[in-house]
Amino acid sequence: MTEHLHDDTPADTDGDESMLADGPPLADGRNTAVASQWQLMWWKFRRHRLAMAGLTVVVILYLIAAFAEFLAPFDPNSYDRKGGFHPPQAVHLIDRTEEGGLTIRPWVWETELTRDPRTLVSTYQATGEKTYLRWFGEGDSYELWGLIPGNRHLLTPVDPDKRFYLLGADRLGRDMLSRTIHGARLSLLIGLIGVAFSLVLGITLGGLAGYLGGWVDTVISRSVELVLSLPTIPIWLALAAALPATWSTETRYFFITLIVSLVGWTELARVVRGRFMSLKNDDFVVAAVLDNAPQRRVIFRHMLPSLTSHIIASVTLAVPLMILAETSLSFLGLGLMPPAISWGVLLKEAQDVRSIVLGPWLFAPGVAVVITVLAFNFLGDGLRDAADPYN
Amino acid sequence: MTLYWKMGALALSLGLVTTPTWAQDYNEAPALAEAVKAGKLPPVAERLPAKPEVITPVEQIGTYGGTIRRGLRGSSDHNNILRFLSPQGLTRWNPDFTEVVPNLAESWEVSDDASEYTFHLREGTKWSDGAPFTADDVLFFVNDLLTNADFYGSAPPARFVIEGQPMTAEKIDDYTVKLSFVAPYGQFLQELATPLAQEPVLWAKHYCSQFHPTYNSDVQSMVDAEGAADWADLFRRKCGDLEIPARWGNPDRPTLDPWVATDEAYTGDATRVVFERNPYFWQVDTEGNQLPYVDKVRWSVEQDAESLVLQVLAGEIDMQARHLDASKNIPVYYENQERGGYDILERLNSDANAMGFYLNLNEKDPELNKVFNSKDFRIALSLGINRDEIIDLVYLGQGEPFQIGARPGHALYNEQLGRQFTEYDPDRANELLDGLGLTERDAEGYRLLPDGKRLSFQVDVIPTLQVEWVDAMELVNEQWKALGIETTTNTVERTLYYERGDSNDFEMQVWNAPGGLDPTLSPRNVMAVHPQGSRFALQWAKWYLSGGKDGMEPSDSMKRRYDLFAEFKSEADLQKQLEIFEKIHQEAADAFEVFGVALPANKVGIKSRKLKNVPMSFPAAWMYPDPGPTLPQQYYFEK
Amino acid sequence: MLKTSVEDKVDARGDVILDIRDLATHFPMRNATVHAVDGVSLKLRRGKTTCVVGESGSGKSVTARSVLQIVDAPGRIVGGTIALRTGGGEVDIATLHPRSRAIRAIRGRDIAMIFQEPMSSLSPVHTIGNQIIESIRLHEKVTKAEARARAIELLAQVEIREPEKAIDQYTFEFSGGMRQRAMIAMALSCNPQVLIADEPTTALDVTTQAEILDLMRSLQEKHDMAIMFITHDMGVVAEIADDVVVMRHGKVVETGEVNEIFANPRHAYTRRLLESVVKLEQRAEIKRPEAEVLAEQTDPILSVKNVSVVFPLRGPKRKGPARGFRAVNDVSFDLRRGESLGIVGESGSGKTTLGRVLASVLSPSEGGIRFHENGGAGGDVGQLEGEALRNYRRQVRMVFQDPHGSLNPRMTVGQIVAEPLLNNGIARGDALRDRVYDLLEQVGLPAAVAERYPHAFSGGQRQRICIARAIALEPRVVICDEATSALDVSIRSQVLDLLIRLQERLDLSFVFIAHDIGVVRYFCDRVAVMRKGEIVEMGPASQVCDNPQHPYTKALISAVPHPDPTARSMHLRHRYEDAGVS
Amino acid sequence: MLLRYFIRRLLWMIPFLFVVSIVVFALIQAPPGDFLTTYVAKMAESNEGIDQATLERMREQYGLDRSLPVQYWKWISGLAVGDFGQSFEWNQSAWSVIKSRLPLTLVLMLSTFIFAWGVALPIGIYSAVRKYTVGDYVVTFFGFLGLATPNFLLALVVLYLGVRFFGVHMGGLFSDEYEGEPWSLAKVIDLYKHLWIGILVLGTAILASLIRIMRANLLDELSKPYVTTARAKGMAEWKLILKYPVRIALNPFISIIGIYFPALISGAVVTAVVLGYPTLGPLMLQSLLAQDMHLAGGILMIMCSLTVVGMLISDILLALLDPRVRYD
Repeated sequence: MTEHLHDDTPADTDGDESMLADGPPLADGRNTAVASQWQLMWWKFRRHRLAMAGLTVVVILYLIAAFAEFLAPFDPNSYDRKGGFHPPQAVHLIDRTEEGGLTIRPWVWETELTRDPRTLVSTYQATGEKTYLRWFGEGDSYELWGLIPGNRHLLTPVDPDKRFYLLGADRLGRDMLSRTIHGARLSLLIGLIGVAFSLVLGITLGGLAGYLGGWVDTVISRSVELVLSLPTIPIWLALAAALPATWSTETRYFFITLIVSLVGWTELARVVRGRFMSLKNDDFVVAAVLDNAPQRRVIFRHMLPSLTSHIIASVTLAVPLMILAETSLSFLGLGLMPPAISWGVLLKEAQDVRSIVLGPWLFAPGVAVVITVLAFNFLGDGLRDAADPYN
Repeated sequence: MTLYWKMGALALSLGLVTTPTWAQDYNEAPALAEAVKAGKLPPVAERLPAKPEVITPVEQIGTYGGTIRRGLRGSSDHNNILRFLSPQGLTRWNPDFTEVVPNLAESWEVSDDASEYTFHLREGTKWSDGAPFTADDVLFFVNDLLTNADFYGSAPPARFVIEGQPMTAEKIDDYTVKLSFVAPYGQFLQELATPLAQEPVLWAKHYCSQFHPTYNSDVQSMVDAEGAADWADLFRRKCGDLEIPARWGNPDRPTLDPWVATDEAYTGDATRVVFERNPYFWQVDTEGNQLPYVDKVRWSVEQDAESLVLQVLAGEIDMQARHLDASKNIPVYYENQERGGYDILERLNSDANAMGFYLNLNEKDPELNKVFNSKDFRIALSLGINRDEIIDLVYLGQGEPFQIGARPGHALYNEQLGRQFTEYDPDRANELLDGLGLTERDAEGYRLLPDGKRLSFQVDVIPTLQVEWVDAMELVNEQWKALGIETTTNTVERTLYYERGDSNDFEMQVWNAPGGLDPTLSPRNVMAVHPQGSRFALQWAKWYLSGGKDGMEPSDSMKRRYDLFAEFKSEADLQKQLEIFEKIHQEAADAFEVFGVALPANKVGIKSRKLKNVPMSFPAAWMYPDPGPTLPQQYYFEK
Repeated sequence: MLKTSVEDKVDARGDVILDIRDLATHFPMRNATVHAVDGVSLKLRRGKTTCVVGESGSGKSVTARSVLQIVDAPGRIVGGTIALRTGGGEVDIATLHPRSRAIRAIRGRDIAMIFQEPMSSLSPVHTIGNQIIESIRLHEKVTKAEARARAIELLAQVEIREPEKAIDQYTFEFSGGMRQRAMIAMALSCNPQVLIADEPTTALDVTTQAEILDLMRSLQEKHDMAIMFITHDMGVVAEIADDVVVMRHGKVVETGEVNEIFANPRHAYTRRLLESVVKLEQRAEIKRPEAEVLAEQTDPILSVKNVSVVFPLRGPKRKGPARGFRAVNDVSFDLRRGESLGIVGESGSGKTTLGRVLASVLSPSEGGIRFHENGGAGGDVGQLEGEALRNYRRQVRMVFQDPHGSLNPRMTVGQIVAEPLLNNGIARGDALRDRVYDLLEQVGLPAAVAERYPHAFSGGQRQRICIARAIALEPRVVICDEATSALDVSIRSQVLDLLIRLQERLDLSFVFIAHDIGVVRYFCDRVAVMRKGEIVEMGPASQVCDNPQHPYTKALISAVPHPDPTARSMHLRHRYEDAGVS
Repeated sequence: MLLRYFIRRLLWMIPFLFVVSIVVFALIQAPPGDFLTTYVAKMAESNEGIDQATLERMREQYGLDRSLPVQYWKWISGLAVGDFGQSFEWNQSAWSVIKSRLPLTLVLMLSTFIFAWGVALPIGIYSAVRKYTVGDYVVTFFGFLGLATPNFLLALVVLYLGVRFFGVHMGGLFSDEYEGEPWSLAKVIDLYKHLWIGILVLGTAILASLIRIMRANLLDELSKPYVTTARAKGMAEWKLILKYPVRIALNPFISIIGIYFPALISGAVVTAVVLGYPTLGPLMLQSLLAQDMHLAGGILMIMCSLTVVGMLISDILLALLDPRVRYD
């Protein structure tokens, strides 16, 4: 049925060949006739509401990760001797002035720690004083991206010796909000870098297998099958355990990412191989060959652009897997380790009964993981639906 | 609660026996009484020794029945079982960890030079299968295993070797055996009370000899049938050894423990471990009731420690401290005490410190080596630690600043060793560092070594062992940064931690510091004598253990300590032993090789409110494998 | 709506079984509503065949589906009536809910339907029998055994051999014709009074089409059914229709009895449609006479000698031709300069494979092809490499069957046409742009289209773009693989005329691969007929088309329906025994 | 036909498992040190030093002093005749450690499979047939929520809630009264009283993907002409959807069983650790960490074999379900 309908759309059922259709005129005046692949995808994608929401969240998340130093109120490693397990505080935006009027300035109630010497339970009671906050104030100094020194934060206490905890504090009185924000950087990066590795592996191997076929295909396909049949956790375990301890945190991070990317590449390789296989027999590719296009051009100008949208979709769906993989590795004690801050590390620290009972807010990174994974999945779903705007 | 540990008390403990006046009038568990009635078991009087050891219950006479529920963690948790079944050695610790009391040996005599020990076994003591326990069993260990190169290779257990010569045994009669050494061995009775010297009474000759080629010429066929590597492997599979899980894996192995393995023994495939009462157990209470009171001990097998915490909260653990004593859990326990229906026990920490810092004095890098070996540098590091802050945050306010040494109150407590340089004085620390010539600083404010490199080193921490260390290191890194010293935490898996030690490939490592209550048993922090434990100078320890062939030559001070230690070991007189050890401590205090954060707070344990006769406070140590020495066989469930 | 005299007559006779009046079926889309069927009225008579004819997008298929209320979402009937007059009285189908029990009772029992794609219209994972038995038991209370017996009988009725065996077979074990027979058997299972056939023979070869049409006719007689036959092929209409309904843009432009429509079309569109069909019945007028071309006896530009293509044995798991399948078997011919050589054959005859060999997409397994570029001996095409191969590909170009698939959807038309020029270093910069514009104009497209993407064009326009790409390098030979099959008939002749004009201007030689005899007759000077990989007959187009010698060619030619209802000849066609039941 | 296919697939497993064994062996050997290093580490924690001579003796006893190819050969030649070698840690044969955990592992896997597939199937169908409705969005969202929540987190929280609200620790697989008892109906019920958490945690993790696969495939099939054919026959909508498109969309749904098997095994490791299940996962984890070579290798081999068998099963199911595969 659809094909009949579809034939209705691009004009001409007329036999009148001289008439040139302008593509279907769209309500908002867009002209599909001169719309490139990406425009068409975007138009199609935009209709997918969940995917749009996903995209928005993902963009926000990466912005947060990029500007973590600025957005976090405190240095994620700065601790507060009197702030262990401080519960989350609400920020009040409106304050009563001394004259009794109202002004707009953020503040939180100041609290005081009392610890039961026997049960060691910490309780925080409001002292009745207010800790005033200000926007873009000076606080802990940092180097944004290791380059730009600064000490401005989005929201800081006016008195630099005071603290406030929007998402509560961990056992060392470290601000969970700051830690979650900083954790985003490593966790989201691990997704990206991991995917980059998978992509290189997946596209190279999948592409070789699909394009060359023959024994190359056989070898690569069999290897992919082999890797697919291995349970991933043991592989991670063994590989992570094999990382020399002498490596710096950065090197470890890099290799953990590499290990994590082992999740994704096989799937990508399969996708790419399949697409290459079918594409290389597509008429327009054959036409390009007959146009005497060099092999490089056939692959990069004709075949790859048809793949990119699908690859992007697959990649988007692979990112959350990597983020989850990182948390799993951390849980097993084989991923990143403190003092590195990733969501996995933070969750590992919260993975005990004590945190559930005394500090449920320590699971904030878990919420962040859930949101991220959801957002990526919805985004990926939308991308996949929009990946082929010509069907 | 303060603990006084006095060496001299040992002498008083000799020959401590209480004989009940109504000796032949014994009671037994109902199930056993029925078995006796059914003719499956001999009467209780025949099962007990002629003079069973009489145990005075902690609170009151108990009643029979019930199962104590505990939890095991995955693999390598065999000591969980050992600690509860208690080390049934020739001697044992009294519940206060202050003296050695008779156990399987009801009395003993020590030769004047402390090289010969004559033990009198309890006559009529039976293995758990009913076979008599005699001097032959002790001889079986000494003659057939200790000196058997197939079994121990060239390295028999160090606790039975003096000056390279293993202990010898002589059977005086069935119930008397003399153990002799080539040189004085003043520590022997205490060693026997630890969990690491139970071999003399571990193996029932009548059972285990079938796996020994001396007694069974056809042992090879059994080796083959079992798939074992050799007879020693087979022997260990069937009869166990110290420190291996197989000790608790064979229900057929006769033991002298209060509970014995059932078909649900501790094997790799166990999903639960159940031990049931030993009908031949050789202790009774003051009313002549055969111990243990409790029918069974059951361990669930968990992988994750948090499962055990949850079981505590659900009231499904009756008595346990192992895996549960992280200080972070204390508030959780208190919050859920009513729900779980348990009491929280206090376990006196025997460690010298909650967190010991071990700078590698054998550092490979010559520049760092020079710095590390400077006492002022170590003093500066110690002064640069804000101990109060760490105690407050990481240890929830528990503990007091301390270095690594015998705990206050101990006979060997040395104020200087324990307290020097514990104050937070960054200014003085900086002065000291300046004094070392480390005055050049880089752009970030870190001091430079003479060769121009930043004064920076890694601190290895095993996060899985004590999470608190990682947290504390976070603070310490910041605090030392203020001294212009860059340290980074290197969280490593424990195997790697040891590998780095073995290859002398580390700068500083963190470990706990045993020996707070048992400094003579765990002298590794004051002397480089332990090849894995003396982490501040492993190469010295290697040198020491290899007689100077291996490792690195130690400092003069350390050599003096080695000499003193040799003196100590051969000294029979307890008071003199103590004096010698005080000298060792003083030498260590002056050298100031290791330092720590705080005297560790006491640990906690959990016991069901229904479980009685459990002391609410007892020491926690490996050498005193708690709660074993508090005698779980006299715990009972209130009806 | 024109109310013709025919209709009045029909009404008067009272044998109208289905009366559609002012039917409107709309597809509300996001931005607009597509009026797929826009006020259609037509009548079906008992025992008669009504052909609904129109080009793609005319709404004929939606009309058919509206009758059964099986229009795909979001389409729905928004107006009009569909009166079904059965023995029990009259029902207005248009008012029934698409999921109601009432409409379900009508579907399959009163009105049955068959579809274009017999492969995809039957479930691949259920046996034929399962699907037929299900049809029977949906409407009649019979036991499984009875239904099975009926199904076997039905299969026998539709002339499927060994129906007892066939009933337990799956569709993929059947050939295309057999599948359509099974489909018909299923449609007939409850003796429907109306049969709607939506392009049932379009996907089939002409000989098979002839058989299916025969079958339908005989079944219609037997069951006295009304048949609504949807097609775009005027030849088929002429062959089978009693009444004809011509549709365009969702509206009926003309209705009438078949002879009237063909003899005396009143609407301009009908006329144009018929003209373009009739036009293809003979050699193109703009072409030089065949004899003249043949007489020239020019040198061959391509000589094909004993070419065979064997697809190697593949692993048993993979899809692909059977082991050692000879797709092309010992084929030899010469292509002369300036001539158009047609290659005809039914599906599976190897003609496409041969085309691919000529275009150097595939290498021949045996034999050789020589390209006489400048009259010289030329090299063996299969062995060409490097620059020689590049040169060959510059000189011998290809136009593909599917104008959708052969244009890269991600490139603009300008880029697509520029591609061969760029790759062969012919032009760049402004010169390239001018050349592209020139080429587009040559194929009748304004230069402005260069900015657009292929998806903005209709099939005919796309094929023009393909042609522009093919001639961009000023080749000597163009291989057209079914280049007009996917196009509507009215556009078909326009594209062919374009090719003819280009041939004249550029001195091209064509290898024209087609299954459609009409197109070949119109366009080609010589024709080769292929069957099972071999050329069975070759000769001047007029001779092969009008006076075939080989029995297979005879069968093939005689099975082609002619757009002349007065000379229905298909039932008299020549049957080629060896052709088997295809 | 089917039998030959089956045999061919079975034969193919042999070289495959051989390659797997090499990979597995390499993986186990990859971390630095060996079992004895870990052993020394453990000994040191209990204050016990171990001297070089003892180490050498043990190394020899365990055959760890041989070259890697020799060790591999010893292991693989044993495996070939069903001898899994010895567990260094437990001083017992590796198989005896594995064998009691294998059935429970299978029970967990199969139950999870039945749960996940059983839930995903109707939801996937619903979500495809009612695409872009509120219901579709809701089930999709909750499906993804399950995917997005790390298993270990979910497991711990569920366990805690059990203690908090029911006062019972729901970890492990059996209540005390059934542990070590012979199998009975009551014991099976007791097993599932515990197992449901694991099934839930593991199941929800793959539910989203399964729903998505079912939904996508069914959407494809729903637009196929044979659906229209069935509709034109007068079949009721749900009946025809279930008989035709669902049946065909089941093929990819079945064929991913093979692919999800390894994922399930991996997920089961982490979850079983938290839930304290006596399955192979935790054992593998601890043996890998302890570098108990034969035990870890044996478990890994079994897990890989399981995935291969899973693929085989899914292929056979596919062949049973889809005549096209059978006849190909």
